[in-house]
Amino acid sequence: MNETAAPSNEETNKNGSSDLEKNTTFETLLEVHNISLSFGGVHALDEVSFDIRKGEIRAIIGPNGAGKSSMLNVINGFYHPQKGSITYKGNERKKMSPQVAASQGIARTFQNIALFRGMTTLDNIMTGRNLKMKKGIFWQMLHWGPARNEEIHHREIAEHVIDFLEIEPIRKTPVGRLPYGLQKRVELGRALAAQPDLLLLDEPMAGMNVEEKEDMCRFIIDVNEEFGTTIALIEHDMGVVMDLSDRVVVLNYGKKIADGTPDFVRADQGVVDAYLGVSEK
Amino acid sequence: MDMEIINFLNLVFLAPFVEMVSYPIFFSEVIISGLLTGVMYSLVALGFVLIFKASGVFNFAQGAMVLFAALTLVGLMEHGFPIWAALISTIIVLIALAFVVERFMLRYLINQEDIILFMATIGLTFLIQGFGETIWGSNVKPLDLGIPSESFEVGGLLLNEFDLFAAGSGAILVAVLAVFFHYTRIGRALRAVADDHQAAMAVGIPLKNIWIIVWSVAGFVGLVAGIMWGAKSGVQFSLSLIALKALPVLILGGFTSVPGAIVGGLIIGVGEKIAEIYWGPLVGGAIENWFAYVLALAFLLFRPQGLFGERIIERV
Amino acid sequence: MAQTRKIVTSDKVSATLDREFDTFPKLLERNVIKRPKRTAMREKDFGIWQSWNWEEVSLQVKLIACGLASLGLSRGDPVAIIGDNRPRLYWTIAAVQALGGIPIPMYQDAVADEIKFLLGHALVRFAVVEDQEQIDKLLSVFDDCPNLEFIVYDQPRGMRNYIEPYLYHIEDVINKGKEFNKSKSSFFSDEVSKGKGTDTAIILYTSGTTGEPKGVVLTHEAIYLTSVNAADQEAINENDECLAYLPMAWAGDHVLSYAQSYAVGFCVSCPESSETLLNDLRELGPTYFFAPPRIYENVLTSVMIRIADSSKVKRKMFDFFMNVARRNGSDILDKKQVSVINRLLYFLGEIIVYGPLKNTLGLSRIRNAYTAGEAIGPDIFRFYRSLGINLKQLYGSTEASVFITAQPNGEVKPDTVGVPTPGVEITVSDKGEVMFRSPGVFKEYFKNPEATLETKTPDGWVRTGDAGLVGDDGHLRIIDRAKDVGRLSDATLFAPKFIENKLKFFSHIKEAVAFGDKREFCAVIVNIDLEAVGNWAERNGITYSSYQELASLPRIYDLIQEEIEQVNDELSKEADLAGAQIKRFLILHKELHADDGELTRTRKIKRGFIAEKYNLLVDALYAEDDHCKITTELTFEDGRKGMVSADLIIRTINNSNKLAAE
Amino acid sequence: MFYRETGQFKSSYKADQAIFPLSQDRWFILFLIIIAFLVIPLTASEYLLQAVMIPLLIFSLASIGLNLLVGYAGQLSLGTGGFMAVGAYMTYKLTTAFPEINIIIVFILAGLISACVGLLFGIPSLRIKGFYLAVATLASQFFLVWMFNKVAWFYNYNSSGTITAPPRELFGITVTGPTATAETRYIVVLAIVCVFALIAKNLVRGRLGRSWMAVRDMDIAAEIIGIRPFQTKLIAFSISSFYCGLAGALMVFLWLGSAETEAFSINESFYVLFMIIIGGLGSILGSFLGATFIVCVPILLTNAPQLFGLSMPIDLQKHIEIMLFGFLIVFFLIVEPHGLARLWQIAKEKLRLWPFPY
Repeated sequence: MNETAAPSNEETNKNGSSDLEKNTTFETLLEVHNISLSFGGVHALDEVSFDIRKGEIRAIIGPNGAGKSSMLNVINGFYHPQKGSITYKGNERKKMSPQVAASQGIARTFQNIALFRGMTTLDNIMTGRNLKMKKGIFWQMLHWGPARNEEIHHREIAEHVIDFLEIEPIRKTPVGRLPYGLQKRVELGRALAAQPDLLLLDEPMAGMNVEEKEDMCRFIIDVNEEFGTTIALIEHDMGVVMDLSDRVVVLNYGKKIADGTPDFVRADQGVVDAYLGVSEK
Repeated sequence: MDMEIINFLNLVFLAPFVEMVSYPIFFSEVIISGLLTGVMYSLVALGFVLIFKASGVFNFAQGAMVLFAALTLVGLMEHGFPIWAALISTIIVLIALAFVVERFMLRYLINQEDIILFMATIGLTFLIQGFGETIWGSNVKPLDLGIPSESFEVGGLLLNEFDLFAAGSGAILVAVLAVFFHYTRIGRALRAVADDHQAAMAVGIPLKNIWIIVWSVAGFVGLVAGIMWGAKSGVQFSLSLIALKALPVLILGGFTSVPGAIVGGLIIGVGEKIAEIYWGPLVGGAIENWFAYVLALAFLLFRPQGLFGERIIERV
Repeated sequence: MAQTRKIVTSDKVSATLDREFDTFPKLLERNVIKRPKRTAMREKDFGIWQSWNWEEVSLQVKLIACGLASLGLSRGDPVAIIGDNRPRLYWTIAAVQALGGIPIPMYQDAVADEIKFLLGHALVRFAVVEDQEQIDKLLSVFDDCPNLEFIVYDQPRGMRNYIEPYLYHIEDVINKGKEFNKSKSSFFSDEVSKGKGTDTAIILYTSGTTGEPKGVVLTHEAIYLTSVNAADQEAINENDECLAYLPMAWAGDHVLSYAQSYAVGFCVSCPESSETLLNDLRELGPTYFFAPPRIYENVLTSVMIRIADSSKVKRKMFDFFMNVARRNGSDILDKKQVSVINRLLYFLGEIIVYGPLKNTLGLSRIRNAYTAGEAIGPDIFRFYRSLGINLKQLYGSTEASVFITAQPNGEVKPDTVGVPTPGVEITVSDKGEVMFRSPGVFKEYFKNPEATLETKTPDGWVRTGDAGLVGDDGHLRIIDRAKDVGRLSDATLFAPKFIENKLKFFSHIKEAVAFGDKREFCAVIVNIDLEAVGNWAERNGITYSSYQELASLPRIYDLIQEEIEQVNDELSKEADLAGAQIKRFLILHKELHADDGELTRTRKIKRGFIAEKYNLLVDALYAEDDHCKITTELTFEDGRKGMVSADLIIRTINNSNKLAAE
Repeated sequence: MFYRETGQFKSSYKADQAIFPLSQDRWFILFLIIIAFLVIPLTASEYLLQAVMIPLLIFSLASIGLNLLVGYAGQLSLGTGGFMAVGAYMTYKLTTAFPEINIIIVFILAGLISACVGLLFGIPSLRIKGFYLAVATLASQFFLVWMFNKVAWFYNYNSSGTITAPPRELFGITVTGPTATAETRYIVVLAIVCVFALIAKNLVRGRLGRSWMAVRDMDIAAEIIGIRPFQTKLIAFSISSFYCGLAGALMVFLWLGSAETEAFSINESFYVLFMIIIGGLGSILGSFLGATFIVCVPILLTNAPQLFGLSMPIDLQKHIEIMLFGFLIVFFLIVEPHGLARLWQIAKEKLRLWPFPY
């Protein structure tokens, strides 16, 4: 367990693991420093530090209960860590509500799908635009003039997302009726609609069959490359992680045990132990 | 002008307390009668809790069941049944009711959203009420259990035998239920169901039976409550309204907690009595219709899950 | 010689060419003048039907043209166009024609090798393609195509990592065009006016049923005249709506979705994607519809399946009214005498069944619907007509710029393909081959004079390669491919296509290949229709795990055998074909597919190729044994190849009908 | 079956987002509106208007209000009666205090006041959910009714304790008070209901509506995509209360003519709740259907015995009626828990796919 609290980009340099990456300028988008989080007595996260660079795909892996989801929840302000600091877009923030996080360009998807089941695919994606819509209740009542123009403007953006994710045929289907794989896709769409700077994906491929996984991988890469969106994702499927991510941080029992490029991490003894320890889930 | 304000403040924040201290006997009498009413509330609330615990149904019809139980009992007695026979047959009727409800209503509404089930029980309320009154008529019926209701004095306190009896039997019932829940197989099963239905299966009792049982028990509790209230103020439509008085008890005590229902009932009972006696006159009285709610509400803002309700942790 | 032969022509006279507008780019200008604000093109995109009027279209065409010019496209340059029906690809055709270039649309589902051949054969310099998929194909063969210089793509999706310098996004081309146009504002109009009616408008490669594809060279004149002639006969006008969903490389689509649209001025719409096609069809509701028989078959099959799944009452009602329709529908459509009571019944049916049915199929606004390319099943044909859908047969070929004959309203018969369209003359050669002469006749086969010679006689007659006969009513009737018509060893006439079609008229049979030339009897290899048969199996409680298993089930064999016996029955009634009834058959374990070269891209069977590929089976059919082991290669969707092996049952049919015939 | 969608394609989002994208629907609605505005007033009897049409419309308005809160925002409320009372009493106070103000404006103002009250009683939704909240809303019900009952100021200290609609004019025609004809009152109610139904529809198909549904379906997710649940719920509470208040005002001024607090008892709340459940949660159309159902059923039940020539003592009849009513509710919830609107939807789907099952 090479437990270290040093800012991880130093560390990765030290490990010489930052070879050929597409963004040569290491502009740090988000940095978490010494984050500790506990529920009652349980330590979900313990002194975890790492950074996410602009435009990279950052994977967070680890055995079950390693605190991966908690980490995401901390990043987007749903949990408030007892210790540690988060620096996002250069300015540090102690406590922050999910709304603020969202309005600052952090969007996410969930481990178990959290779509609005009663609404259609289109409406779900439109909710992703809510923050960007400004017209007051009065105009909405009339649904005319400015309000309708705004509605149409955002509909266009939503439609581009739909086109991007190739879900045209289910545009007006209530998401409750969709198969699992498609629901995952719609959820991604909802997050994309917000045009985030930082996209958090919590096990985007959980429970998918091979083709669905391939599709999802393609979409994630496309998002990252076409919109330059920075992505932090949790994933169990090692293969996927290794293909997708530029850098990987490994958590185990709430502690960081490794951080670096996929190859570097794969080689790391601590990681191997951790995974053998839980018989590779 | 200022005078008025001062006067008002005095009336609200000073005078009542002064009164309490200066007439401690009266005050304690108020408290006791509050407690006694509280027991009644607890009984009704208990009915709610039982059903909610076991089937997750917010059974709005509990009040109607109280009325129905009492009506049946009195009705039978009017037809010359001796009290014990009347009691037994009433209980049988209630069990039958429970069966009918399960067979013709709950069975079809399993895994509907809560609100649907809730609505259904409101419908059931109308159904039971209408049924009861169609059969037994809606005029006020006195219920005499032959329990003396003289008042007597203990250390300057005026006490009413009947009230004590009521409180006593209430207490006994609660005790019985507690035993039932903790030491009998069915009781444990019922507790299990509350957590999850699979568990109930594991205990080896089919869900529908559990529901029948629990609705019967609730009916029985309702019967006791009905007898108490009925003996006090006659059996009539208004009985079904005490259900509304029991609701704040629920928020206070938590929908799923038996002790909560009891303690909550007592708090509400005492609270509203005091409020009524000492503050009521200021605003024209009759505030106990809503005071209980405001009390419960104020309380909720600090403890959303009620007195004994389990804490809810939100996860993503 | 030719004079003695009987020549049939249309009573209508052919249109003449308006010198001022003798090319399609010029026709585009005419539309801008005549109907500038009228919608010219639609595409279902981002959830709605994006629309362009003629003005906007001509602007786009202009910019694309200028852009291509700035890339160095010059007169006579061939330009490959590959992709689904997309407005920009259609505009590219016009743009290329405007510059005097030669557009060459290619089938979007063609595999890299096929495309490589065409690119090489036509010495293509420019390729304008739809998306990454096509790009990848081109790049895989780029080095083998020395002439290919520029590749332009429409959809940027997934293209960001392609650094090849010769790749251009069409937006960039259009922007170049804007610049170019600023500097040389008169360039475009000059180029357009340089065009002449006799110039080559387009080269359409016919996926020849045998050998290499041939590039049919068509002039503006030819296409224009044929288009307007057909339009005249069928009263096609600018108010028509048509859905462009057939391969752009197919003559039919080119003439409908491009030529006739430009000539007459109606609006053409492109579907959102192939998955949403039926839905888009339903939304749009075309008035002018063109499809090969299989489309109508598929639709009918799906209708029957869905009806079969509906409630008993509905089924009863449906059957009842379909009977009414079968009895009176076509007559009412043809404005023939029908009793009042029947008219009433039909009217009722229209409200309760036909109307809604047509509506859900998206065919309720049809004024003219055509089937062509192959013979259509009489039942299918009647079904649509009885619903009041004006479905008609049409006989045409790429060499004729499509239209040769068509069924005029009121003269529709299931077994003919109609009378010559204005300006067309047809005749039947001594060998029984249908020949035609028309203003639409193609100029030549591109770089293939000998083929040109053997198809096109000096006096302008073109061999169709189809055996047929002209009735006294002037209606043409096609029996078979001329070269396929053969004789059994006992010299009885054997028309395989004729038999195959009769078989394919059964919804359960997707494809059939008949053998018998110079053999002692006729035998067929059958290809079952997975959807239809699968459904039949389900309803009869037969379980199966794969196409292969389904195809091998005895009960399926029984099903098919029944149908074959029916065919034999019909054959026995045809005086000169009664001899060639089907004796033995087998059901193939895999679907015949174009990727395996068994079908052409237009889904015509390549008999020769199949006979060779499955020679084992064929031999077995003519041997005594009742089964045959075989291993074949097949290509998956993604182009990977694999092997399948199976042991196929062979059935013999005791032809009792044969006796009946004699 | 009656739908002919072929050819009804949309070439703009404006057209695609219309309330009634299909022309057949548009014609149908137009037809209904004509019937409602022209045919009914000219033909209907006093009884039909007073006993059926007017209450039907008023309750539709109330259920729209409640549906916004329960059906769309997912906040179960039992306080409808209370808020209706606020609307009614405020209208009374305002119009008696300032007789010169146009009655419509008074209605709106009263609505706004009840909106504020609603906002107040919505605050608990910050902490509590589901049934806890439902019970909490009962507080508003009881407190408000009690208040209007006890505080004489609200009914201008009159001895009877009732509020009575004074005559008020609109465009020179008396629309309230004893002299107003049923026809005029009907028309006014109808007009108001139409306008506010439209507004409601616009709200729910816009951003606000989506936020509501988001909070309803999964409040945590909503929070994380940047919707403020508390704010959203409060807006729902106040807008809902506005509608209920307005309905209450109309009820007294354009229907009953005068009322006591009894008219706004807990039973009102339940009736309106019934309406939206029967009609269909989360559906404006459903609100109308539900109201129609709940208003008409009792009328049918009361008239049923006469139809069969039976005569029974009034109270017995009343009891049977209650019983049947309860039975109907239960029965309905079992048969179609998602209400008439869902039935309508299914029927429509069937018609669109006719003659196919799918």
